[in-house]
Amino acid sequence: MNAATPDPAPTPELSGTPGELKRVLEAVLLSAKEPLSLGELRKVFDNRIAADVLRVLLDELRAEWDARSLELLQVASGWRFRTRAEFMPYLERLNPEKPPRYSRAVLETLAIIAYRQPVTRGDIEDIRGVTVATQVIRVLEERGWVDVVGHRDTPGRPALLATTRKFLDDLGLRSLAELPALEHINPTLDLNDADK
Amino acid sequence: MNAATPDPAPTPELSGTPGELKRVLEAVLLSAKEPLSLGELRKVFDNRIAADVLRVLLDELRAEWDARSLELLQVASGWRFRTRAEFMPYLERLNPEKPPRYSRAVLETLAIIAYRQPVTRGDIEDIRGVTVATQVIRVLEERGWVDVVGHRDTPGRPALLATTRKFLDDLGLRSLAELPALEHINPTLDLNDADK
Amino acid sequence: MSDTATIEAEAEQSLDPAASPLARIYGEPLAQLPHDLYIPPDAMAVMLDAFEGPLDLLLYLIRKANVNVLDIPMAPLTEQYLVYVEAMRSQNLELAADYLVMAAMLIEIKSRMLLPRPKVVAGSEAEDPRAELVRRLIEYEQMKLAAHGLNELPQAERDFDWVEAWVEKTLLRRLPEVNVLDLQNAWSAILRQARLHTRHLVQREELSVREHMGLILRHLRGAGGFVEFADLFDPAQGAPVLVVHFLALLELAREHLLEMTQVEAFAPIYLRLADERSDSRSRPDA
Repeated sequence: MNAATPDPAPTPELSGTPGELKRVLEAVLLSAKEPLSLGELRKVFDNRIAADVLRVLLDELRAEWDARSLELLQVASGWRFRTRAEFMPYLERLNPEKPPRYSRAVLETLAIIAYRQPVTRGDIEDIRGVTVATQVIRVLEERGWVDVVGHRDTPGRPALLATTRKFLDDLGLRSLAELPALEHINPTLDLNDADK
Repeated sequence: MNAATPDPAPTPELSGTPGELKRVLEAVLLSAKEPLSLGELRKVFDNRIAADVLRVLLDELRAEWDARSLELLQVASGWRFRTRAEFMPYLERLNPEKPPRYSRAVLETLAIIAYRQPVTRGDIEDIRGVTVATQVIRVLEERGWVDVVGHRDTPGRPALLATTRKFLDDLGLRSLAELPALEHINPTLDLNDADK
Repeated sequence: MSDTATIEAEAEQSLDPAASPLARIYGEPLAQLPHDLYIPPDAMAVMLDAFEGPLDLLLYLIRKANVNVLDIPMAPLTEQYLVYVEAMRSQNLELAADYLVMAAMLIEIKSRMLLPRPKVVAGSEAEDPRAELVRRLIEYEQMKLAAHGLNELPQAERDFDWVEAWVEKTLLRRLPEVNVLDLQNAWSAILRQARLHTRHLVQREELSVREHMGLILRHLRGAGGFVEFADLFDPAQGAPVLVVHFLALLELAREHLLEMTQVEAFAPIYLRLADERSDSRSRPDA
């Protein structure tokens, strides 16, 4: 004999079928502003779904989207949907201003920070053999890819720079270990080319 | 590792099948931060798709998402995907906000109806010593916690209010007998019971 | 192949841009660099952009000459390097500073190599004056390639966008939560208030009677406001419940909320909602 009022927030069904659980995961992942960690996703289900079950569901959800416009990606801070690269040209027509393309100075600085972190500006200058303009580091900091993680205990206490979680996320990486392997520089340069 | 895409903008295929065009629309709409007007969506295809064709594709896309986690919505400024209301409680768990509180008037009215039911509004006013606003009772009725179970045969035939089964369910009670006994609140009011 | 003649011959060969596979290492601008020792002023802007510093320039020269980085011919390298630096210096003194430091380093290495090697302790190797330079060149080249590799990775906003569907907060109607404690507190507030106005006597009543009063009223309403007495009772509920139910019935009658009628002794007793009387026309005859 309950009063018939529209129930605005039904208690979510947690004994749902895998299909229902995946719809919930999909809804949450498609709406999130940030990648969601496994822990956060468990919170969505009141921690009543085990992490390994969730991982299986996520893998299945990823497979469901295989042939579609988005892909479910696992990055450093968790899971998030992104558009596939092939759709970028269409998206760019809506936002004609080109995304930042970084200069070699910025890219080399980023590479040194990524592969040799934590480093000081002096370390970067030693490796590159040139002064590093403040602007170069500021570009990386403003993008949220690099930040100061401490100070080296030497005169001047220079700031130690390292890459952030957002850097990994934005490059679609789960950890620094997934960075492209450093090339082994063969001291005898390009002998093959020379033979030609 | 993902393949690099050095070629940033291959000319998109515009003689695509309706299915391909819908995938593009989907990708664009899902990553857009704002609703996209028909004009903007045409720009995505270099204005080479007629507005009415686009409208048909959008309707089809909306139908494809009918049973899914998001809904494609046409709002004043255009089209956009929105998370379905039924998934909101899950999202809410990620960023829980402080739940709102009922006013003292609502809580006291509810307490009187619960402990003294069935009661008329006049009874409630007698007990609280103040007028009870219609709004207060309506809040409880809309919540489905209180309803009219009859009318007292006195002048004006005032409605008799009682709590509903939903009220018991929502408070996790099996029956009204499980409400805290009043003597626990103020033992001096009923010494006999308190002695028990 | 590391003698002076070779490095210069290689440099000459690379005059022809089409024949030089090395040009692609540095991307487009370098293909247009003049390869003779005279660098026209307007080419300087291109060159300044082309090199990321003295190590980059050195790497270019070494690669162009196709020599082993471990066996750098210091004399021709230094000479070529200085030509470039001289050209740059005429354009941009400030930038040349880093290059001048490197020039000094090269000259120092070159001169050390001309000197007789100092006697070394048996068993340990003599330090090649070029060792530090080689180490830096290798490390720099490694980072240069790493930068290229990073740039090839798909990048948010450049190669893909994150998906973020619109979440309309207002779709979620948040309702206040109430628990038993809230009711208890509200009730004790009422009691405190009531004691201030002693006119109102608030006392404990048997809850279950009150509950059953509601149940009976609901039952009657559901049945159209009119039921037979016996229908109200379900013996399966047990004696205590039946007693409470009966008490509730009496209480309802006492409060004139319902009427009981019986035509004669032992005839069925009927219960009627008191407030249904005025609507009796609309009720089907019982």
